[in-house]
Amino acid sequence: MNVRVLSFARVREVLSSGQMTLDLADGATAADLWSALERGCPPLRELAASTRIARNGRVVDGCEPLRDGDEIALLPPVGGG
Amino acid sequence: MNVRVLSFARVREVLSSGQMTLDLADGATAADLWSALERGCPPLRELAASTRIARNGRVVDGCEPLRDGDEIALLPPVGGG
Amino acid sequence: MRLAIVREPIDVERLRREVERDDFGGVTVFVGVVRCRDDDGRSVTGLSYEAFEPMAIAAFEAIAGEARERWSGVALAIEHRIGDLSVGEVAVAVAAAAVHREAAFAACRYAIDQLKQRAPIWKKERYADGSGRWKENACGR
Amino acid sequence: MRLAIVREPIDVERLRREVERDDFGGVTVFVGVVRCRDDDGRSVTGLSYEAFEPMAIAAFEAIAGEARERWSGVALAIEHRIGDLSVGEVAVAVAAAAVHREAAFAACRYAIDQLKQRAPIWKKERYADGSGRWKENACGR
Repeated sequence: MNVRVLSFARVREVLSSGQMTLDLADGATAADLWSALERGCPPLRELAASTRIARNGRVVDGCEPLRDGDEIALLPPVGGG
Repeated sequence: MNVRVLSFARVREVLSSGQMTLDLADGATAADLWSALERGCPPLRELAASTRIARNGRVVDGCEPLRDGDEIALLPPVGGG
Repeated sequence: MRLAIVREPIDVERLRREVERDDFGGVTVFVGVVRCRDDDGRSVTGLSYEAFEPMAIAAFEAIAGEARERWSGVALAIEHRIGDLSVGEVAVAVAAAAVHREAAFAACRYAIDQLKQRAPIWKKERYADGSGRWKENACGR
Repeated sequence: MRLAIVREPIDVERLRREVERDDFGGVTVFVGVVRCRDDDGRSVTGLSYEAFEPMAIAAFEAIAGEARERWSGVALAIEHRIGDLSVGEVAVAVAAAAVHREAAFAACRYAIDQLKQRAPIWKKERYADGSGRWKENACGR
Protein backbone atom coordinates (compact mmCIF):
# COMPACT_ATOMS: atom_id res chain seq x y z
CA MET A 1 0.00 0.00 0.00
CA ASN A 2 1.02 3.58 -0.51
CA VAL A 3 0.87 6.33 2.10
CA ARG A 4 1.70 9.99 1.71
CA VAL A 5 4.11 11.32 4.31
CA LEU A 6 4.29 15.00 5.25
CA SER A 7 7.02 16.21 7.54
CA PHE A 8 7.70 19.52 9.22
CA ALA A 9 10.42 21.61 10.81
CA ARG A 10 13.34 19.60 12.16
CA VAL A 11 11.98 16.29 10.87
CA ARG A 12 11.57 17.77 7.41
CA GLU A 13 15.17 19.00 7.45
CA VAL A 14 16.56 15.65 8.59
CA LEU A 15 14.55 13.84 5.90
CA SER A 16 15.56 16.49 3.33
CA SER A 17 11.99 16.40 2.10
CA GLY A 18 8.65 17.68 3.31
CA GLN A 19 6.59 15.30 1.25
CA MET A 20 7.07 11.74 -0.02
CA THR A 21 5.15 8.60 -0.83
CA LEU A 22 6.08 5.36 0.94
CA ASP A 23 5.22 1.86 -0.21
CA LEU A 24 4.52 -0.24 2.89
CA ALA A 25 3.50 -3.84 3.45
CA ASP A 26 -0.20 -4.34 4.01
CA GLY A 27 -0.96 -4.25 7.73
CA ALA A 28 1.90 -1.88 8.50
CA THR A 29 1.43 0.35 11.55
CA ALA A 30 2.53 3.91 12.30
CA ALA A 31 5.54 2.46 14.12
CA ASP A 32 6.43 0.37 11.07
CA LEU A 33 6.34 3.50 8.94
CA TRP A 34 8.69 5.30 11.32
CA SER A 35 11.07 2.32 11.30
CA ALA A 36 11.10 2.31 7.52
CA LEU A 37 11.95 6.00 7.54
CA GLU A 38 14.74 5.46 10.10
CA ARG A 39 16.26 2.70 8.00
CA GLY A 40 16.50 5.11 5.10
CA CYS A 41 17.66 7.99 7.27
CA PRO A 42 19.38 6.91 10.51
CA PRO A 43 19.71 10.47 11.96
CA LEU A 44 15.93 10.41 12.33
CA ARG A 45 16.38 8.09 15.30
CA GLU A 46 17.10 10.86 17.78
CA LEU A 47 13.83 12.55 16.88
CA ALA A 48 11.74 9.43 17.50
CA ALA A 49 10.88 10.21 21.11
CA SER A 50 9.71 13.75 20.44
CA THR A 51 7.87 13.27 17.13
CA ARG A 52 4.15 12.65 17.09
CA ILE A 53 2.50 10.92 14.17
CA ALA A 54 -0.85 12.04 12.79
CA ARG A 55 -2.92 9.84 10.50
CA ASN A 56 -5.41 11.74 8.37
CA GLY A 57 -5.32 14.73 10.70
CA ARG A 58 -5.50 12.88 14.01
CA VAL A 59 -2.56 12.05 16.29
CA VAL A 60 -2.22 8.28 16.73
CA ASP A 61 0.10 5.96 18.59
CA GLY A 62 2.56 3.52 17.08
CA CYS A 63 0.23 0.53 16.96
CA GLU A 64 -2.28 2.35 14.74
CA PRO A 65 -2.72 0.33 11.52
CA LEU A 66 -2.32 2.32 8.32
CA ARG A 67 -4.33 1.99 5.13
CA ASP A 68 -3.65 2.61 1.51
CA GLY A 69 -4.06 6.30 0.69
CA ASP A 70 -3.48 7.56 4.23
CA GLU A 71 -1.91 10.94 4.79
CA ILE A 72 0.66 10.68 7.57
CA ALA A 73 2.11 13.81 9.18
CA LEU A 74 5.27 13.79 11.27
CA LEU A 75 4.98 16.46 13.92
CA PRO A 76 7.98 17.54 16.00
CA PRO A 77 7.40 19.61 19.19
CA VAL A 78 5.53 22.74 18.26
CA GLY A 79 6.73 26.33 18.52
CA GLY A 80 3.87 28.53 17.34
CA GLY A 81 3.12 31.99 18.67
CA MET B 1 -10.74 84.33 50.18
CA ASN B 2 -11.82 83.05 46.79
CA VAL B 3 -11.65 79.45 45.63
CA ARG B 4 -12.56 78.04 42.27
CA VAL B 5 -14.95 75.07 42.39
CA LEU B 6 -15.18 72.50 39.61
CA SER B 7 -17.89 69.88 39.71
CA PHE B 8 -18.60 66.81 37.63
CA ALA B 9 -21.30 64.38 36.61
CA ARG B 10 -24.18 64.12 39.10
CA VAL B 11 -22.78 66.85 41.34
CA ARG B 12 -22.46 69.20 38.39
CA GLU B 13 -26.07 68.52 37.42
CA VAL B 14 -27.37 69.12 40.93
CA LEU B 15 -25.40 72.37 41.19
CA SER B 16 -26.52 73.34 37.66
CA SER B 17 -22.98 74.49 37.06
CA GLY B 18 -19.62 72.86 36.43
CA GLN B 19 -17.56 75.83 37.49
CA MET B 20 -18.01 78.65 40.01
CA THR B 21 -16.04 80.89 42.34
CA LEU B 22 -16.87 80.89 46.05
CA ASP B 23 -15.97 83.58 48.56
CA LEU B 24 -15.17 81.86 51.88
CA ALA B 25 -14.07 83.11 55.28
CA ASP B 26 -10.34 82.89 55.90
CA GLY B 27 -9.53 79.59 57.60
CA ALA B 28 -12.42 77.73 55.92
CA THR B 29 -11.93 74.01 55.42
CA ALA B 30 -13.08 71.63 52.68
CA ALA B 31 -16.03 70.68 54.92
CA ASP B 32 -16.95 74.36 55.30
CA LEU B 33 -16.96 74.74 51.52
CA TRP B 34 -19.28 71.77 51.14
CA SER B 35 -21.64 73.18 53.82
CA ALA B 36 -21.73 76.50 52.00
CA LEU B 37 -22.66 74.71 48.80
CA GLU B 38 -25.37 72.69 50.56
CA ARG B 39 -26.88 75.84 52.02
CA GLY B 40 -27.24 77.28 48.52
CA CYS B 41 -28.39 73.93 47.06
CA PRO B 42 -30.03 71.59 49.61
CA PRO B 43 -30.38 68.62 47.18
CA LEU B 44 -26.61 68.36 47.30
CA ARG B 45 -26.93 66.84 50.76
CA GLU B 46 -27.65 63.33 49.55
CA LEU B 47 -24.42 63.35 47.55
CA ALA B 48 -22.29 64.34 50.54
CA ALA B 49 -21.36 60.80 51.56
CA SER B 50 -20.25 59.71 48.11
CA THR B 51 -18.49 62.85 46.89
CA ARG B 52 -14.76 63.23 47.34
CA ILE B 53 -13.13 66.65 47.42
CA ALA B 54 -9.82 67.35 45.70
CA ARG B 55 -7.77 70.44 46.49
CA ASN B 56 -5.37 71.42 43.73
CA GLY B 57 -5.48 67.95 42.23
CA ARG B 58 -5.19 65.91 45.42
CA VAL B 59 -8.06 64.28 47.32
CA VAL B 60 -8.32 65.71 50.84
CA ASP B 61 -10.55 65.15 53.83
CA GLY B 62 -12.99 67.61 55.30
CA CYS B 63 -10.61 69.19 57.81
CA GLU B 64 -8.18 70.30 55.10
CA PRO B 65 -7.78 74.08 55.32
CA LEU B 66 -8.27 75.93 52.05
CA ARG B 67 -6.33 78.91 50.76
CA ASP B 68 -7.09 81.80 48.50
CA GLY B 69 -6.76 80.77 44.87
CA ASP B 70 -7.31 77.03 45.47
CA GLU B 71 -8.92 74.92 42.81
CA ILE B 72 -11.43 72.57 44.42
CA ALA B 73 -12.90 69.65 42.48
CA LEU B 74 -16.03 67.80 43.58
CA LEU B 75 -15.73 64.16 42.52
CA PRO B 76 -18.70 61.78 42.63
CA PRO B 77 -18.10 58.01 42.33
CA VAL B 78 -16.27 57.34 39.08
CA GLY B 79 -17.51 55.38 36.08
CA GLY B 80 -14.70 55.40 33.53
CA GLY B 81 -13.96 52.58 31.14
CA MET C 1 4.30 56.85 26.50
CA ARG C 2 0.86 57.99 25.42
CA LEU C 3 -1.55 58.62 28.33
CA ALA C 4 -4.40 60.74 27.09
CA ILE C 5 -7.99 61.89 27.29
CA VAL C 6 -9.33 62.50 23.79
CA ARG C 7 -12.47 63.86 22.16
CA GLU C 8 -12.07 62.11 18.82
CA PRO C 9 -12.34 58.38 18.01
CA ILE C 10 -9.50 56.33 19.49
CA ASP C 11 -6.99 54.88 17.04
CA VAL C 12 -6.41 51.49 18.66
CA GLU C 13 -3.79 50.42 16.15
CA ARG C 14 -1.76 53.55 16.80
CA LEU C 15 -1.92 52.93 20.54
CA ARG C 16 -0.64 49.40 20.04
CA ARG C 17 2.29 50.72 18.02
CA GLU C 18 3.09 53.22 20.79
CA VAL C 19 4.25 50.44 23.09
CA GLU C 20 6.27 48.43 20.57
CA ARG C 21 9.96 47.82 21.20
CA ASP C 22 12.41 45.55 19.44
CA ASP C 23 12.92 43.33 22.47
CA PHE C 24 9.22 42.99 23.30
CA GLY C 25 7.53 39.78 22.22
CA GLY C 26 3.98 40.36 23.43
CA VAL C 27 1.44 43.15 23.34
CA THR C 28 -1.96 42.91 25.03
CA VAL C 29 -4.59 45.48 24.13
CA PHE C 30 -7.89 45.94 25.90
CA VAL C 31 -10.66 47.92 24.29
CA GLY C 32 -13.81 48.99 26.12
CA VAL C 33 -16.74 49.44 23.77
CA VAL C 34 -20.16 51.06 24.24
CA ARG C 35 -22.68 48.23 24.31
CA CYS C 36 -26.34 48.31 23.42
CA ARG C 37 -27.62 46.95 26.75
CA ASP C 38 -26.71 47.59 30.36
CA ASP C 39 -26.42 44.93 33.05
CA ASP C 40 -30.11 45.27 33.87
CA GLY C 41 -30.98 44.48 30.26
CA ARG C 42 -32.06 48.02 29.53
CA SER C 43 -31.51 49.22 25.97
CA VAL C 44 -28.79 51.87 25.72
CA THR C 45 -28.44 54.30 22.82
CA GLY C 46 -25.06 55.65 23.88
CA LEU C 47 -22.82 56.84 26.69
CA SER C 48 -21.71 60.35 27.59
CA TYR C 49 -18.34 60.57 29.28
CA GLU C 50 -16.72 63.42 31.12
CA ALA C 51 -13.40 63.66 32.95
CA PHE C 52 -11.46 65.92 35.22
CA GLU C 53 -8.60 65.84 32.80
CA PRO C 54 -5.51 66.83 34.82
CA MET C 55 -6.37 64.38 37.62
CA ALA C 56 -7.30 61.68 35.11
CA ILE C 57 -3.94 61.99 33.37
CA ALA C 58 -2.21 61.98 36.76
CA ALA C 59 -4.08 58.76 37.59
CA PHE C 60 -2.98 57.19 34.28
CA GLU C 61 0.62 58.17 35.07
CA ALA C 62 0.45 56.68 38.53
CA ILE C 63 -1.05 53.45 37.20
CA ALA C 64 1.56 53.18 34.44
CA GLY C 65 4.34 53.75 36.96
CA GLU C 66 2.97 51.08 39.28
CA ALA C 67 2.73 48.62 36.37
CA ARG C 68 6.28 49.34 35.23
CA GLU C 69 7.53 48.67 38.72
CA ARG C 70 5.46 45.54 39.28
CA TRP C 71 6.13 43.97 35.86
CA SER C 72 9.63 45.17 35.33
CA GLY C 73 10.01 47.31 32.23
CA VAL C 74 6.52 46.83 30.84
CA ALA C 75 5.36 49.65 28.53
CA LEU C 76 1.83 50.98 28.89
CA ALA C 77 -0.33 53.36 26.88
CA ILE C 78 -3.84 54.47 27.84
CA GLU C 79 -6.37 56.51 25.95
CA HIS C 80 -9.88 57.36 27.17
CA ARG C 81 -12.41 59.18 25.05
CA ILE C 82 -14.91 61.69 26.45
CA GLY C 83 -18.06 63.25 25.00
CA ASP C 84 -21.04 61.51 23.46
CA LEU C 85 -20.37 58.00 22.16
CA SER C 86 -22.64 55.67 20.24
CA VAL C 87 -23.04 51.91 20.58
CA GLY C 88 -20.00 50.15 19.16
CA GLU C 89 -17.61 53.04 19.66
CA VAL C 90 -14.40 52.59 21.63
CA ALA C 91 -14.48 54.41 24.98
CA VAL C 92 -11.12 53.29 26.31
CA ALA C 93 -8.06 51.46 25.06
CA VAL C 94 -5.10 50.14 27.05
CA ALA C 95 -1.99 48.67 25.43
CA ALA C 96 0.70 46.85 27.41
CA ALA C 97 3.88 45.42 25.93
CA ALA C 98 6.57 43.27 27.50
CA VAL C 99 9.24 40.72 26.71
CA HIS C 100 6.79 37.88 27.47
CA ARG C 101 3.02 37.62 27.32
CA GLU C 102 2.48 36.98 31.03
CA ALA C 103 3.55 40.52 31.93
CA ALA C 104 1.72 42.05 28.98
CA PHE C 105 -1.56 40.42 30.05
CA ALA C 106 -1.11 41.19 33.73
CA ALA C 107 -0.16 44.84 33.22
CA CYS C 108 -3.01 45.44 30.76
CA ARG C 109 -5.52 43.95 33.15
CA TYR C 110 -4.09 45.88 36.08
CA ALA C 111 -4.30 49.16 34.17
CA ILE C 112 -7.95 48.83 33.12
CA ASP C 113 -9.00 47.61 36.57
CA GLN C 114 -7.24 50.49 38.29
CA LEU C 115 -8.48 53.04 35.75
CA LYS C 116 -12.05 52.02 36.45
CA GLN C 117 -11.51 52.41 40.20
CA ARG C 118 -9.36 55.52 40.37
CA ALA C 119 -9.52 57.78 37.33
CA PRO C 120 -11.90 60.76 37.69
CA ILE C 121 -14.01 59.88 34.67
CA TRP C 122 -17.79 59.59 34.65
CA LYS C 123 -20.33 58.12 32.31
CA LYS C 124 -24.01 58.64 31.80
CA GLU C 125 -26.06 56.00 30.04
CA ARG C 126 -28.49 57.40 27.52
CA TYR C 127 -31.80 55.63 26.78
CA ALA C 128 -34.15 55.66 23.83
CA ASP C 129 -36.74 57.75 25.72
CA GLY C 130 -34.23 60.59 26.11
CA SER C 131 -33.53 59.96 29.78
CA GLY C 132 -30.15 59.10 31.21
CA ARG C 133 -28.47 57.77 34.32
CA TRP C 134 -25.00 58.18 35.82
CA LYS C 135 -23.36 54.78 36.17
CA GLU C 136 -20.79 54.14 38.86
CA ASN C 137 -18.22 51.41 38.63
CA ALA C 138 -18.03 48.82 41.36
CA CYS C 139 -15.38 50.24 43.72
CA GLY C 140 -15.69 53.56 41.92
CA ARG C 141 -15.83 55.56 45.18
CA MET D 1 -15.33 33.77 13.10
CA ARG D 2 -11.91 34.22 11.51
CA LEU D 3 -9.46 31.39 12.31
CA ALA D 4 -6.65 31.50 9.79
CA ILE D 5 -3.08 30.80 8.79
CA VAL D 6 -1.81 33.60 6.56
CA ARG D 7 1.27 34.41 4.54
CA GLU D 8 0.82 38.17 4.46
CA PRO D 9 1.10 40.70 7.33
CA ILE D 10 -1.67 40.35 9.89
CA ASP D 11 -4.20 43.17 10.03
CA VAL D 12 -4.72 43.35 13.81
CA GLU D 13 -7.35 46.04 13.61
CA ARG D 14 -9.42 43.95 11.21
CA LEU D 15 -9.19 40.95 13.54
CA ARG D 16 -10.43 43.07 16.43
CA ARG D 17 -13.41 44.18 14.37
CA GLU D 18 -14.18 40.53 13.52
CA VAL D 19 -15.26 39.83 17.08
CA GLU D 20 -17.31 42.99 17.66
CA ARG D 21 -20.96 42.68 18.60
CA ASP D 22 -23.43 45.28 19.80
CA ASP D 23 -23.86 43.68 23.20
CA PHE D 24 -20.13 43.15 23.84
CA GLY D 25 -18.43 45.68 26.09
CA GLY D 26 -14.86 44.38 26.08
CA VAL D 27 -12.33 43.15 23.54
CA THR D 28 -8.90 41.82 24.48
CA VAL D 29 -6.33 41.42 21.75
CA PHE D 30 -3.00 39.68 22.11
CA VAL D 31 -0.29 40.18 19.55
CA GLY D 32 2.88 38.10 19.43
CA VAL D 33 5.75 39.99 17.84
CA VAL D 34 9.16 38.84 16.57
CA ARG D 35 11.71 40.16 19.03
CA CYS D 36 15.36 40.97 18.46
CA ARG D 37 16.73 38.70 21.21
CA ASP D 38 15.91 35.23 22.41
CA ASP D 39 15.70 34.15 26.04
CA ASP D 40 19.40 33.32 26.04
CA GLY D 41 20.19 36.88 24.99
CA ARG D 42 21.22 35.84 21.50
CA SER D 43 20.59 38.36 18.77
CA VAL D 44 17.82 37.26 16.38
CA THR D 45 17.37 38.64 12.87
CA GLY D 46 14.00 37.01 12.26
CA LEU D 47 11.80 33.95 12.60
CA SER D 48 10.67 31.46 9.99
CA TYR D 49 7.33 29.83 10.69
CA GLU D 50 5.72 26.82 9.09
CA ALA D 51 2.44 25.07 9.83
CA PHE D 52 0.52 21.94 8.99
CA GLU D 53 -2.40 24.07 7.97
CA PRO D 54 -5.44 21.78 8.13
CA MET D 55 -4.48 20.52 11.59
CA ALA D 56 -3.58 24.04 12.74
CA ILE D 57 -6.99 25.36 11.70
CA ALA D 58 -8.64 22.38 13.38
CA ALA D 59 -6.71 23.21 16.55
CA PHE D 60 -7.88 26.85 16.37
CA GLU D 61 -11.47 25.65 15.96
CA ALA D 62 -11.20 23.33 18.93
CA ILE D 63 -9.69 26.07 21.09
CA ALA D 64 -12.35 28.60 20.05
CA GLY D 65 -15.08 26.05 20.81
CA GLU D 66 -13.63 25.34 24.25
CA ALA D 67 -13.42 29.06 25.01
CA ARG D 68 -17.01 29.66 23.90
CA GLU D 69 -18.17 26.90 26.21
CA ARG D 70 -16.06 27.95 29.16
CA TRP D 71 -16.80 31.69 28.92
CA SER D 72 -20.31 31.53 27.68
CA GLY D 73 -20.79 33.24 24.35
CA VAL D 74 -17.31 34.73 24.01
CA ALA D 75 -16.24 35.43 20.41
CA LEU D 76 -12.71 34.51 19.35
CA ALA D 77 -10.63 35.17 16.25
CA ILE D 78 -7.12 33.83 15.67
CA GLU D 79 -4.65 34.54 12.90
CA HIS D 80 -1.13 33.11 12.66
CA ARG D 81 1.33 34.13 10.02
CA ILE D 82 3.83 31.73 8.43
CA GLY D 83 6.92 32.28 6.29
CA ASP D 84 9.89 34.52 7.03
CA LEU D 85 9.23 37.33 9.49
CA SER D 86 11.50 40.17 10.55
CA VAL D 87 11.95 41.69 13.99
CA GLY D 88 8.91 43.75 14.93
CA GLU D 89 6.48 41.87 12.69
CA VAL D 90 3.32 40.32 14.10
CA ALA D 91 3.46 36.51 14.11
CA VAL D 92 0.13 35.83 15.80
CA ALA D 93 -2.93 37.78 16.87
CA VAL D 94 -5.82 36.62 19.05
CA ALA D 95 -8.94 38.72 19.63
CA ALA D 96 -11.57 37.81 22.23
CA ALA D 97 -14.76 39.76 22.85
CA ALA D 98 -17.39 39.37 25.53
CA VAL D 99 -20.04 41.26 27.44
CA HIS D 100 -17.55 41.97 30.25
CA ARG D 101 -13.78 42.28 30.34
CA GLU D 102 -13.15 39.33 32.67
CA ALA D 103 -14.24 36.84 30.01
CA ALA D 104 -12.49 38.73 27.22
CA PHE D 105 -9.17 38.61 29.09
CA ALA D 106 -9.55 35.00 30.19
CA ALA D 107 -10.55 33.69 26.75
CA CYS D 108 -7.77 35.59 25.00
CA ARG D 109 -5.19 34.24 27.41
CA TYR D 110 -6.58 30.73 27.13
CA ALA D 111 -6.44 30.84 23.35
CA ILE D 112 -2.83 31.97 23.04
CA ASP D 113 -1.68 29.53 25.75
CA GLN D 114 -3.45 26.61 24.07
CA LEU D 115 -2.30 27.65 20.61
CA LYS D 116 1.31 27.56 21.76
CA GLN D 117 0.85 24.09 23.22
CA ARG D 118 -1.31 22.41 20.63
CA ALA D 119 -1.27 24.00 17.19
CA PRO D 120 1.07 22.28 14.70
CA ILE D 121 3.13 25.37 13.98
CA TRP D 122 6.90 25.58 14.14
CA LYS D 123 9.43 28.37 14.26
CA LYS D 124 13.09 28.62 13.47
CA GLU D 125 15.12 31.46 14.89
CA ARG D 126 17.49 33.03 12.41
CA TYR D 127 20.78 34.57 13.53
CA ALA D 128 23.08 37.19 12.03
CA ASP D 129 25.68 34.56 11.05
CA GLY D 130 23.15 32.84 8.82
CA SER D 131 22.55 29.91 11.14
CA GLY D 132 19.22 29.00 12.65
CA ARG D 133 17.61 26.89 15.33
CA TRP D 134 14.17 25.33 15.77
CA LYS D 135 12.58 26.63 18.96
CA GLU D 136 10.07 24.56 20.86
CA ASN D 137 7.54 26.02 23.21
CA ALA D 138 7.45 24.89 26.79
CA CYS D 139 4.83 22.10 26.75
CA GLY D 140 5.04 22.07 22.96
CA ARG D 141 5.31 18.27 22.78
